[in-house]
Amino acid sequence: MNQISPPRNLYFRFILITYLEAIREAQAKALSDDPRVYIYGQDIGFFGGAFKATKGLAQRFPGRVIDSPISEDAMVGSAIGAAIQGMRPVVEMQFADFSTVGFNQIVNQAATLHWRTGVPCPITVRMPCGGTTGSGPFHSQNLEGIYAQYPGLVVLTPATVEDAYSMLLAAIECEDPVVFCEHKYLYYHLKAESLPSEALPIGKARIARAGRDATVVTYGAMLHEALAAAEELLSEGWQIEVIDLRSVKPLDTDTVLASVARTGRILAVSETWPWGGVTAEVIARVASEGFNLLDAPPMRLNAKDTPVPYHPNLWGTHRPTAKTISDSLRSLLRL
Amino acid sequence: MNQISPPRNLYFRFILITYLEAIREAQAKALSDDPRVYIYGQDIGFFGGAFKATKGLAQRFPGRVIDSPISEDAMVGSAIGAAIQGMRPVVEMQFADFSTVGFNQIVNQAATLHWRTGVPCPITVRMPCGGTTGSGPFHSQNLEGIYAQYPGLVVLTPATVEDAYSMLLAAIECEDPVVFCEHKYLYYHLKAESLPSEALPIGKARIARAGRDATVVTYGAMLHEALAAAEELLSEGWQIEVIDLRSVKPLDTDTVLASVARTGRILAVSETWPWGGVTAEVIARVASEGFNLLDAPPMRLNAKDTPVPYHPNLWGTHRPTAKTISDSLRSLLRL
Amino acid sequence: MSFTSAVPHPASKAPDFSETFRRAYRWMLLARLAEEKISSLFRTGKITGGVFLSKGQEAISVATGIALRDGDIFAPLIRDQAGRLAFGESLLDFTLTYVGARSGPMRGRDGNVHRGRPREGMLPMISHLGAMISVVNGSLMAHRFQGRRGTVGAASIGEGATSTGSFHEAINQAAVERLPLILVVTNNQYAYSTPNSRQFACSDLVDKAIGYGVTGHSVDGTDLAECLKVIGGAVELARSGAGPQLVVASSLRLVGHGEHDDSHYVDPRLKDLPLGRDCLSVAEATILSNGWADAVTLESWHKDSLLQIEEAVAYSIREAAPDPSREDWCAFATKEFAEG
Amino acid sequence: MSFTSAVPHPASKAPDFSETFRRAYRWMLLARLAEEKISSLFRTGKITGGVFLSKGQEAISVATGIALRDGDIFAPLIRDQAGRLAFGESLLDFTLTYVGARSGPMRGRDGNVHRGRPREGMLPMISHLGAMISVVNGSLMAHRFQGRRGTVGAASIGEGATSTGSFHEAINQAAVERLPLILVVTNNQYAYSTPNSRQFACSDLVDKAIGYGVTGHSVDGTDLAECLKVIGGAVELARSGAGPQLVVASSLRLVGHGEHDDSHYVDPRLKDLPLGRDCLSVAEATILSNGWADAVTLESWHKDSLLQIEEAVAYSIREAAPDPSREDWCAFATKEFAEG
Ligand SMILES: Cc1ncc(C[n+]2csc(CCOP(=O)(O)OP(=O)(O)O)c2C)c(N)n1
Ligand SMILES: Cc1ncc(C[n+]2csc(CCOP(=O)(O)OP(=O)(O)O)c2C)c(N)n1
Ligand SMILES: [Mg+2]
Ligand SMILES: [Mg+2]
Repeated sequence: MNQISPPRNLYFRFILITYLEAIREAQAKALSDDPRVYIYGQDIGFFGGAFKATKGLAQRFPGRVIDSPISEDAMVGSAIGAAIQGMRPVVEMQFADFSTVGFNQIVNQAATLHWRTGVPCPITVRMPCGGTTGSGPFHSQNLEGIYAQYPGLVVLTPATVEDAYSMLLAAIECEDPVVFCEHKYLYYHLKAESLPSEALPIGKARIARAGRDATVVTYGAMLHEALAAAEELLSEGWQIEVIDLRSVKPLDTDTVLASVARTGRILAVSETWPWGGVTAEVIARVASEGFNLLDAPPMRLNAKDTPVPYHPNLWGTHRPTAKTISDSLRSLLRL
Repeated sequence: MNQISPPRNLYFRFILITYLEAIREAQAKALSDDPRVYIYGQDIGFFGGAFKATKGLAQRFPGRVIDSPISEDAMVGSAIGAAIQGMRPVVEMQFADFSTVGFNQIVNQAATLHWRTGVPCPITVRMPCGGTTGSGPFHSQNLEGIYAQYPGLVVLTPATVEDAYSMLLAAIECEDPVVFCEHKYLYYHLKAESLPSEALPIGKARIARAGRDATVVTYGAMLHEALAAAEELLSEGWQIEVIDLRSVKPLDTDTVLASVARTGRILAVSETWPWGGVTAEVIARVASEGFNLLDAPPMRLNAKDTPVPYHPNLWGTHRPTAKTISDSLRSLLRL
Repeated sequence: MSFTSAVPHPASKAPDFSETFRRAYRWMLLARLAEEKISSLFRTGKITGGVFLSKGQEAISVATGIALRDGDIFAPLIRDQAGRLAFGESLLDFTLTYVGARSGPMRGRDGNVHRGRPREGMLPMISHLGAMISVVNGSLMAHRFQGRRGTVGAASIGEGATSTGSFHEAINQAAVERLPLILVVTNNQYAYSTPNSRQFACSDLVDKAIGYGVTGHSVDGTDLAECLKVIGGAVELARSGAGPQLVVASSLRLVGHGEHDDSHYVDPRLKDLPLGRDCLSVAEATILSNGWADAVTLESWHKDSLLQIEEAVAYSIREAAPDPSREDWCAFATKEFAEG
Repeated sequence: MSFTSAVPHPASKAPDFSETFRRAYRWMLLARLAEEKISSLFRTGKITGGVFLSKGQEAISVATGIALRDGDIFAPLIRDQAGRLAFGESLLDFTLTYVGARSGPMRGRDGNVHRGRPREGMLPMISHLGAMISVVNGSLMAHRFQGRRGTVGAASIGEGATSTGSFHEAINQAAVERLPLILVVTNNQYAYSTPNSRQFACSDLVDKAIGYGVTGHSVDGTDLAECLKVIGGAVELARSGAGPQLVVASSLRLVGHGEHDDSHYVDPRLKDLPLGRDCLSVAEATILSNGWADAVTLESWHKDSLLQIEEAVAYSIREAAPDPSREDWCAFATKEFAEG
């Protein structure tokens, strides 16, 4: 589907909407519903963005979808100023990996503004993140665990077409600065029949699959690997519960603990590096707040502790997959 | 003590060496022992640095202690190039907080070079970190939990005068890029009678105080709060073991697990923000690798989830202290 | 913003130059004396944290602040006390923040020069040099979206901050968007201890203007009359749609980098150069020689300023310090997001 | 570095211009044909990941690479195939990296244009634009510490990268340290889809030179003779101690940003301008008109290049792909640091 379908079409059952189109539609809706919204980033105007996430929007909303120079620091800094003056800026990083050069404005200017002054900083920084084959060390990173450490930042990691749409709308409405981690691997792989009219609020996790033998807690592209693993283990007689965190900051500890209370076992899975990050935070919370719910040691599965490799052979081993997740689950269930 | 004491003086029992002087002496030793070493940073030359960590060195080692422009990205980038060409650069950030504008060169250029090309990147980035009264949100940060997430970076957090000296020498000798988190609060507060001639290697933790009832795992300035808390609890009949991690990446899980095997209880303490970071990693490792050693839920104590406050009243509550650590220990021991 | 009462409000009709000059001088005087007061409080241990003074830069700063109007944006830096007052910051914001009072604009959460009132156009600086300029750009982009015409934004930095990537990205962004940005660079010869020779290699920082496609202006920062004309002119150019204006003002930092610093590293010969003059004395001389006020009047302004300062300080030190138990310790504007 | 055999080694005595021109042309030809080969492999799905071609920029790139010597530093970017070859990168490094062979310099860990041999002075670019320039600076600082005289370092970037803070910090750093840096900016009119009008507002990027206090040069990037003179001259200036040299070369990107991109956004009128010429055809014409070689010779060079390319590709595709089980999965040089 190459052009934007006018919203009504989206509800025709025969049109499938991708995760990427959901992000485009969410921006289209925000632009048409809220005059405070504008989008700023490299190549997002006439060209429609490196991934076409803004295709057609510059034409539909003249002057509100703006090409920026290659200046990530100034891109974010200017969004902060505009937000203070009442706008709702959406900044597109061409790749999450490049946010490291806009890092300071995000973590020290946007994140601290409200706490320092009482004035909110409602900006949304869209970060196309995650691994895809052949993308290599600098076009594959997942930085949610970096940004989530900073007080004041909301960090969202949508794993479904529906969440890509509704969570982006929620991010733009949110009074706080949001790091929106949209996963490139899901851009074309995921399709849905329609876009939702309502959704869970920011900060609520979702039980993506119910089960009673063990809980997998994950987010982003790994949700789908985890669901495949759960399916595989079903054939072995195991019922695996899979939780989609949706938001890693705030993190929905209650939903996770309630699940562990039922299953007694937890595996936290992320696509990124093993030191710290989401899996460490999840396991640390469960271990300290839900220790007595655990029938077995909690487990973690992350990517390997190297940059993301370019070659598909290496990449396929670097990140967790349905196979390594089901292997981990088997040993977790044996414990 | 304002001038550098020639090394031999350092061994006179009546001269006390501060943590800051240990850092200066380590740099002096590295400069005199190794012609590949040079130091680069803002105001570090004739002026001797914002904290005087290089006082006198420019005079003693002409042309090797160099004032840089206010360009953190270029400071780190140039160090990487010099390291490739066989030098051993030491970069001083004026405050750790400002490393966010040199961030990309550290996490994407220095950290990945060896893995990508097989050529090591032996640079040391000195980061004066941590809270001191009245320093506020942008002169107090602890970023070890941010840098430790990136593959390829060694992250050191010396907590004693001896470690400030020997670990900085080890950092400069190390083939890998090192983020050296020297704690500003300890600069003047800590004194030792002499500098060590040998030390534990990078990656080994140290039992700072032996005990049998509970283990506190911490690092940096919090070590001293933890030791004070342990002392306080002794008067209540509790023997608390205190582990100084020294290095947060690599992280010495074995020493931590061995201690927990003895005590059955663990409290991880950090001075920084609660989401993720060192305490999450420590607790997640202990929970997954040492689950059966635990007699009680593991505990964490971190700073509050806001920027570091300026006012002493707020700052004193934002970070853990001996008092809040002993309170946490009491509840841990009750569990 | 609400002005302090010290100085008569600008007449609605364009004020004549001597009137503007007098107002500017009085803000400079108030700033100088207020900073001297804070400095003495610092020396007696009554101020926690850093104290950064403007001495020698009041003329540049005031000329910037006084050229701005309600609705404009101002991003002051660490040596902008005079400009802050002229833009409309109350003396109480200054004293309450330095003592860390809960009732100050930063509520003790942030201190000294980090104060601001974003909604009123006064941006609260973060420490990272160069980082505020793009925030001004964005504010001006917002005004453009909102159809608010005629507003401008001024950002103040030192020559050292021109070495930051943020400075470069921001001025280029302003040029590409043709924003009404006035970027005032005060070249006070040092960045902390670092002399210009270690900071940049061009013969004059104003030579950067052409490389960005913006208008460049140079001004003697010790001469208030010049500052009012040049910076005022740059602001008018920006207001009239001429795009970004880069103003490079020369001066000498007549104090330490902060009050903890004796600045022994400053080359004494610089003090004898014209740029080593104290802009306050120069302004005073201008007033007297032009007969814009007599010695008696100056004396009364001096007294009046001291009174206001005493009042502000006396009030501020009685104000309550922040109380940790009354803090919500939540960095989010959306309180439901608070954890633990 | 070891040169491929295709082109005669530079004579130890200074080669005359026609000889240099012929060598340069042959590297350009080899680069063009090698890239066309990779492009066709990409279109038949034999290359994973991105493919970025130099078409239209070979003259600028080769003039940079050929002016460098052993011991010099080169930080090529995504459109520097010709310069890489001229500097001494073997064609196998190119083909092995594009197919991701384990035996290539990047061992399948990184791909396509991200290859390099740091110890031999060929820096492996990271993606973040502008980030390599300060790495060249540091290499040159090292040479100064080590007393290695007469070496220079060249960094290549596009006009879009001039908007990055890294570019600014690095060129200023080079100027302050007066390093023998040659910074070659290829203004090919677009940064991905972004035209210059959205990237910068100065009338000519070379106007940035004065603001940094470095020497500026402009050159028609479609004319190899000009490129050899101007870039070669800049390199000699840097070598002789004249400090950093900023070269701005104009050209047009004659391919997509990457092979995935049809560049429909390119203004067709640009193709008719002189800067829209294909530098390879221009160079060929120069050779023929000057009688530096005849059509038969050109034809033989063409054949010879194709042979080398076939050989390199045939060899490379037979090479083993990386094997995850043979990887140590450790990012540290100090292997004891590896965890779990
Ligand atoms: C990115 C960054 N690096 C370092 C610092 C530390 N620092 C604070 S002020 C200062 C010197 C600033 O000099 P200049 O810009 O000339 O302003 P001046 O103090 O002379 O008014 C430095 C290096 C900082 N605040 N931000
Ligand atoms: C800091 C950063 N931001 C964004 C990108 C994504 N990106 C890759 S190439 C490119 C365009 C580069 O244009 P230019 O510098 O003119 O070089 P050209 O492609 O024209 O040779 C962009 C935006 C990047 N690599 N680095
Ligand atoms: Mg200065
Ligand atoms: Mg270009």
